[in-house]
Amino acid sequence: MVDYTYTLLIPLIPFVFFILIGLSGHKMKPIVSGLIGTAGLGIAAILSYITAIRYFWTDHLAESGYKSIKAFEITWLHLTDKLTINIGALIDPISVMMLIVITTVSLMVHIYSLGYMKGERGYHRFFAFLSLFSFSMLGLVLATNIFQMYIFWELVGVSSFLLIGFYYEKPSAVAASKKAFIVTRFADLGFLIGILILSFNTGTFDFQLLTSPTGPAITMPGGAAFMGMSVLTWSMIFIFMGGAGKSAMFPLHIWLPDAMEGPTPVSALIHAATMVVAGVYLVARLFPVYALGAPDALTVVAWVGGISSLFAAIIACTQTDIKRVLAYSTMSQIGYMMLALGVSGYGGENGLGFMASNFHLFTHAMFKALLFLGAGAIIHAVHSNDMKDMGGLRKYLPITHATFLIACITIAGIPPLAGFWSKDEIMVAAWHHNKILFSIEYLVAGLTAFYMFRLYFSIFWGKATHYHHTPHEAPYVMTIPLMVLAFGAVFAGFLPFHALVTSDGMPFESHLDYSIAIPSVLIALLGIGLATAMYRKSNGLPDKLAGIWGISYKWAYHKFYMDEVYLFVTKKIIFGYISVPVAWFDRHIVDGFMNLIARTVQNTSNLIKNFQSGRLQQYGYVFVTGALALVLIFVYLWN
Amino acid sequence: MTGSIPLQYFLVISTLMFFTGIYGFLTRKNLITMLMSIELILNAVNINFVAFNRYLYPQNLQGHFFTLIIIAIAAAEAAVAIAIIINIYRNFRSIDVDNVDEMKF
Amino acid sequence: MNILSLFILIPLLTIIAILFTGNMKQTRVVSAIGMGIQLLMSALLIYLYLTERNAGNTAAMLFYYDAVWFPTLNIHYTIGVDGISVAMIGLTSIVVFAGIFASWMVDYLYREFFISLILLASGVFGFFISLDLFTMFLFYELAVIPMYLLIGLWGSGPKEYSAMKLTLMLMAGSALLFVAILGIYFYSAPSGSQLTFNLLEIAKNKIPIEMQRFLFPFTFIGFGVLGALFPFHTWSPDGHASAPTAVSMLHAGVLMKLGGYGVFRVAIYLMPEAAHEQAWIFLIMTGVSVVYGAFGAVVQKDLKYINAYSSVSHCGLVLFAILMMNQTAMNGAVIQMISHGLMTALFFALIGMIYGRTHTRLINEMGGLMKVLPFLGVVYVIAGLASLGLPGLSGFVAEMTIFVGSFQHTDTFHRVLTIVACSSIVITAVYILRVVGTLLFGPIKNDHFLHLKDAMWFERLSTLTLLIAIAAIGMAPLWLSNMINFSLGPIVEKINGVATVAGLF
Amino acid sequence: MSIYDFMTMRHELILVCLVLLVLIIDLNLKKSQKHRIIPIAISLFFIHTVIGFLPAQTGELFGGMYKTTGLTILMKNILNVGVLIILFQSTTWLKKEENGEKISEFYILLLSTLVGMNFMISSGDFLMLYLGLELATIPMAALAAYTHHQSRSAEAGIKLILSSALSSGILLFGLSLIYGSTGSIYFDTVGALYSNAPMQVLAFIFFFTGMAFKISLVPFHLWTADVYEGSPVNVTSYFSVISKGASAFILIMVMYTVFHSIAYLWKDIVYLVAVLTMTIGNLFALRQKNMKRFLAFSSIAQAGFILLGIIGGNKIGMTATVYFVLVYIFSNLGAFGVISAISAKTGKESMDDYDGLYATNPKLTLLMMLSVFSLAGIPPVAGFFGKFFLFTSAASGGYYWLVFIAVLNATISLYYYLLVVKAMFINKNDTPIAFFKSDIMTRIGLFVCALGIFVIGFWSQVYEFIDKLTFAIIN
Amino acid sequence: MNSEVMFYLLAGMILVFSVLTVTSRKILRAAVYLLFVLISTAAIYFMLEYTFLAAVQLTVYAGGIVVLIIFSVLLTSHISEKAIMADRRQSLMSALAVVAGALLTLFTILRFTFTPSAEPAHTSTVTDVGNALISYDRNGFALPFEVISILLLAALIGAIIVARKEKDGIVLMKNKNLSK
Repeated sequence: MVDYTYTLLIPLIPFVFFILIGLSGHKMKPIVSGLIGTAGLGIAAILSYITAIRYFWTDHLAESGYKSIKAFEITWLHLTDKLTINIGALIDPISVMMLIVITTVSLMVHIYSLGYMKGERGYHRFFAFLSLFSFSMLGLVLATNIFQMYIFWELVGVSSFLLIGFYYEKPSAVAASKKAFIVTRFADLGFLIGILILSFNTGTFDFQLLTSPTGPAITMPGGAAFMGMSVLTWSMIFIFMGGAGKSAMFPLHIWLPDAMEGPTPVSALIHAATMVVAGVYLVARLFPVYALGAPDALTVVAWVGGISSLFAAIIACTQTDIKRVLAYSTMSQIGYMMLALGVSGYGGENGLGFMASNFHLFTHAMFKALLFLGAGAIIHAVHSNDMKDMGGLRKYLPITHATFLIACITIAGIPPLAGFWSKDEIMVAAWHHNKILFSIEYLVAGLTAFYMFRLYFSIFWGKATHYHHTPHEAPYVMTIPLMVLAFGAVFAGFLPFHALVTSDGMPFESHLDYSIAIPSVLIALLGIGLATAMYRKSNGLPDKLAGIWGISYKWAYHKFYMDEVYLFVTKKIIFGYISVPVAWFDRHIVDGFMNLIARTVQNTSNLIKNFQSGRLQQYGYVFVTGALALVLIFVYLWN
Repeated sequence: MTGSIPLQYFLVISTLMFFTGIYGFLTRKNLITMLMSIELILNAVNINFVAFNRYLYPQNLQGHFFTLIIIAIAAAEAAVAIAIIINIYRNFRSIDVDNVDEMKF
Repeated sequence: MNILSLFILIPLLTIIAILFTGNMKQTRVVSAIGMGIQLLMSALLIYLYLTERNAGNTAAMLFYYDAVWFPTLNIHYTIGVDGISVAMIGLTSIVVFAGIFASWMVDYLYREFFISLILLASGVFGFFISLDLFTMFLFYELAVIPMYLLIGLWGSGPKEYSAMKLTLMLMAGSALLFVAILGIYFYSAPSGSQLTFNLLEIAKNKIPIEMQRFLFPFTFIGFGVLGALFPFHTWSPDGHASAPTAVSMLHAGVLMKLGGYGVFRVAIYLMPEAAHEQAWIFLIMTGVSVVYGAFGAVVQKDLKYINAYSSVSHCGLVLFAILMMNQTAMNGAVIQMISHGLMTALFFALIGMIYGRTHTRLINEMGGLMKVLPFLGVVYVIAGLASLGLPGLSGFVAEMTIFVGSFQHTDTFHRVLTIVACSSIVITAVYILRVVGTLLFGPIKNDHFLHLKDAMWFERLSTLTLLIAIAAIGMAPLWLSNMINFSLGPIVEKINGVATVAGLF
Repeated sequence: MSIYDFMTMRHELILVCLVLLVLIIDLNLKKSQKHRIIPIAISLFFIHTVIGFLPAQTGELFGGMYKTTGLTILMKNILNVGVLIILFQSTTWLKKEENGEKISEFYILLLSTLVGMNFMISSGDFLMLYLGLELATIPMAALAAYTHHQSRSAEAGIKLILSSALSSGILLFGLSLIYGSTGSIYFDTVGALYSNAPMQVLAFIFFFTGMAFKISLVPFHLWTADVYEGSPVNVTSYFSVISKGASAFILIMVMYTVFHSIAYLWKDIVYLVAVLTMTIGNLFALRQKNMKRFLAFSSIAQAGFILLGIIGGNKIGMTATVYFVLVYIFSNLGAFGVISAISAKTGKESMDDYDGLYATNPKLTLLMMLSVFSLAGIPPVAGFFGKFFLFTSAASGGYYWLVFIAVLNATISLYYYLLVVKAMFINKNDTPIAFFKSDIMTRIGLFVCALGIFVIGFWSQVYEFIDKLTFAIIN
Repeated sequence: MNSEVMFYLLAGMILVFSVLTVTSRKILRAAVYLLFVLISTAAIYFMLEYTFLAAVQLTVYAGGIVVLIIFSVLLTSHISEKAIMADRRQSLMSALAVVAGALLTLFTILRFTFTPSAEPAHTSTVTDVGNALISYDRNGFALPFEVISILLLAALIGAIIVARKEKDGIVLMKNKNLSK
């Protein structure tokens, strides 16, 4: 077989560089640590490209269908005789695709931050954390068993905590990082419970065993074990809960908008391209179990995806902070991917949804990273996140303007660019599976086009606001990644995904279904037209429209008050009604009981104090009555 | 001489005398009268021993000698007790048992 | 002289050496050397133990040595180690070594301080190596008394009250234990043959079941009081809050492990039937103490109280796992004992160092220390992450082994309880991040913290020894879990073997 | 009765000669050099103790009235060692000027009480038991009232003499009934004939009250605190250690040999009394401020623990009791040594005066801490071993709940013992007792106690030696 | 016949006078009543043919101890002084205890059937007493006789040092409150 053990190096290099920069970073000049980090990622990127090329093309595995190859495995911890935690690398179409995505975006972000973070305090700490993040993300992707994935899952959570909280003097950043970590941690609890149930019933952690159709998971005797669903379905839902937390799906999405407190390259890397798609990757990795073993779980995935994308799209239309808009657009696009997975069947043609979701993941990573980096350049120039104090920047930032425009067109789903191809596949898959979901997605496509172009026009067009010092174009080190990503966003659409990444590894023929493609392009154009009308020239139309929608606008603007609900739950319930009473109970009742014992001993000793009254005759009296009492008890009363 | 009087009578006398002695010990307020009640108690016990010896086990003189020793010890005890009582009189100016209670609780 | 007896001899020699030292510097150096040798000895012991095991020696106890002490009552000075006690000795020597360096600046009656500290350590070492119930109990009580003097003399805050409370509650616990040991002794041998205190002999024959029902709660609660079992844990917050740094390090790090180790070695190993029968009561208690400790820690204001409550929660997890009575859960329990020992010791060391500088332990009064004390800040964050179970650090290894292990239990009641225990990882995250957030991150609240000096060399040495140990176990736990598993095999098989015969659970 | 037979009474004879010798020496000592008697008396007694340890002859004299076995000789030797230590510790106090003329009287009285105790231990019949008891109590009353210019000492004296008179009255009433019902006062015949008729049980209980008075078990303990507090420190230590130890030995000997037929009954009596004694002893000791009164109540509680040994009724029980009494003697003498050294130098006896003692005289504090820990039963000192074997013997009798109560009481006792440690180490005191160096004799006494507290525990031969000599209830 | 009358007379005297000793107001009168009690017990010994014992009783008890008591009474309080009586509660409680005790003991003792030993009676003349005093064997009482001498010696010395008056009064006063 083809030897892939070198793939072990891909996660290892960033880890080694993390240790290097972390320990001795403050000694060397900041730029040096930056370059080391970027070099590390460069080597990892080259290695993953080689792997991709070899896996997909040169080793021509296509004929017999792409098999998952276990490149490397060592036992890390010995649990029960059946269950052992191994650490290794699993090469398989989705993992190779993810390798490409992660290393490319991470490289671009590294190069971008060389310029963006110049002059920041803790420069080396930023690059150390970036390498740590890349290591944990690559480790997660290459996981051979579900427990290894859980290990790197936690590491990803921690590194996102560290990166969001990079500006640790800002209380809002600290709060955001804490919130992100706790919400994802709560989701990880679900993931852990899912793993426990799954491993208890199937007796293994290994993906290859779990996903093989004849394996213990899928052939597990079903039957409604609990509340109408089989044990396998419940474990799959719990595992999805873990994924939903990480990918900021509907109930657990509150941390994503606040995560924007972190530096923009971080948002570009983590909250656009890599970490948030971990949930999609998880479902994709366990897709055979979902599709064959637990179809109800799959419908849950689909509906959660659908609701999240609609919910996020509506909010995105009302936000004024450009990074928040992009955050909600990410959430909505991931909702797309989840829905695509949800509606997909297994094997060959009906695995279209699976292929579409991965295809969209690939393209989305490109243009969303581009959008974030562009927004970073804009903020870098204007020193403010708010849309209101921007306008008419196309004159000052030509390259950013061009690349930003390309990205907006792609995400809106206009034909020649990559966005159209992947979103169209999803629409087709949704159409075949479930009409309501298709209509939701159709509406969301329109909304996406609307809010992207609202964003575009209010930044680059609209009234020319005066700037106290003229915004200047970002330096080359920041614009090159923009251009590379723009290239990716344009040509990624032409990659024959249906031949590469499919649900069962067997490539299948797919053709453009015009009956769905045309209406989706129309709805996109409608959205763009509406946005140009309202925002191209600054006019009262947006405020008038906001007035019409009234309360629902206000609600959407305040993110449907979800934050307040969560705050209420955590602050009042967990703090107020559980921990405070527990602490009070412990300090007063349990501790009080111990002090009570001590006090009663003290009181009884005071009580019987006057036995010892000093009077001799009383001693004699006690003496005699004591003797007589003993006689009475032991002569007459004793049996 | 002893044929007609049963042993039990002697025991009754000695027990009553014994308990009168104890009553005296517990109620009399003067230390010396407490000493007298102790003499009563010891006397009661002597009667007991002598009665038992004479009535039940005349073949040896154990009860007789026990009484003898008790008398001697009572004498010694009285001597030391009175010495201490005189000492208390010097310190407390009175031999009332109730003001001999400095040490309590 | 058997290598194990050296573990008691070296501390005593150090104490004698301290008696002759002149000033504070010499005392510190002597005790550091003493405990350094102890650390090397424990490393040598682990190495020898592993080579012995690899050489195929499958005896239950290695380095076995037996000397008669009181022939009439058949009390022997028997010592021997298996995988578990070797691990615990390793933990103790690391924590003691770090403790010595964490109390480098003690100047009030320094000679007496180091003597009582090392006496405490020798008590703990003695406990872990002895196999005779009498000597075990002797070392157990020996470890309790220096504790009173250490907290009473060098503590802070309501030190007399908490010192007295701690000593009395631990002595009450050992009172329960005393009755149990006597009970075990008098039922240790079938009628006629010589009664014995030796653990291995007692394990050979069965203590009658009705006596077991009477003795098991006594033993479990007796050891549980020290292992912070739910209703009897109230000495731990006060005791740790008033204890000086090194003492709370040693106490939470090592002494609380005596409880867990004792439960495992005496309560479960000698009385398996009663253990199986009454496990569910204590499971509820320990399950409660895991969640209860975590919730308790969330609202505490004083750093040491937070750590004390977190120790209650982690030690509750240890007892919880032991009660599951299957090999993986017990393996996880031992690893958790070691990892929690290291982590709490590290936390208390850091808290001591921060208190030494800011002279306050209330987190709202402090803020933004990361900028001023970068080394301590980074180490604190790493310790926090280890405590909430970040993979790559020892907390994760222990917790995952326990959760997977206890989830393998065939009965749903146990699995539901495991899920309740799992929920503790979220609450742990809440209070750890709350502390890290308010203490280290955010703006500096009170400006005269600006010119605080960062960690001196001895503080770095003390924290780094612990950190390296935590990371080592976190990164490569296989050698440790195999070592423990090898000795656990026969024990668990005896425990479960018996149960199936008795047809319970 | 050849001369050779007399050698079996060697202990008592030498002691009597000692008493007479001291009396004669005192006669021809001028008033100014009265204190010269101290070294002479101590060396004489030291010789006596050494001779005591030489291998002795055992047997019966006077037709069973005087019996010595290996065990009784061991008990006498233990008491001798205890008295020797007390003599060493009492030198500073005796040299004070107000005891100028009556030093030798102190020795005469002390040694005559010891004669009494020896006779009591080796008594073969109730007459000798009673005689030894009185000989042990009456001179003690005089000793209690020794410092007659202090009103407290006189009060202690009177309380002791009158309470002991009452208790011996009741004891005699019991003995008379025993004599009446069995016809003899010799232990062997009484033991053989004793049954559980109501009157005989009544007689036994009256006898038990007499003995309980001496060991100060609860319903009969009220005199203890006042007498201990009133009398001078060295007399108090003599009370708490020697007279209590001797009566514990006698109680267990008599109960095992004479009243073995009603063992099932007196075990329950002992159970009830033990629980009462431990609990009330501890409850009272919690609040004490005066050190002598504090140790009085602690000795009451320890008497409760001694009963646990007796209740076992088997060989381990007796060994444990004798061993515990030995350990109890050393730990108590350690504590009393410190108190007597301090009160002889400064006259201070309250616990508050002991605050911050560690700062000024560390050695005394360490000894006090050792003896207090030994009383509380904490390793590594001998008290732990003493308590452990005592409770093992009670558990061997199946009394688990009693052991549990006893162990809980031990924990409460640890509280007030730690109060002393707290006072000495932790409490701040701006006027602590200044550093002082007591004379060579007292320091030897203190050192011997410290050595004893450690050695008796770890050196297992002590326990084994005792175990060879003891015996279970003969039934 | 007349011995029975004599016995009842003596028993009555003992009981009456002992109650009077315990309850009479004047201490000196109580001492005299005690003297009568002791003399009647001696008479009982005569009745039981223990002549030696009766003689000893008369000399030691009646002669020695009562005289000592009377002396101490005179020393410590002038003749006419009235002894203060215990308060009602204390005397009531003690009376209650004593009566209950007496009944209990009497009830127990009288229910016991005493079995006289079969051996022939032994005359208790003074020679027998003398022989028993110095004989070493089974029923001999040589040892107690010797030990009682030590007791008397010790009691003598004890009484002297306690009761001795310090020659120079100063020493007494100075140390009086030393230990207060």
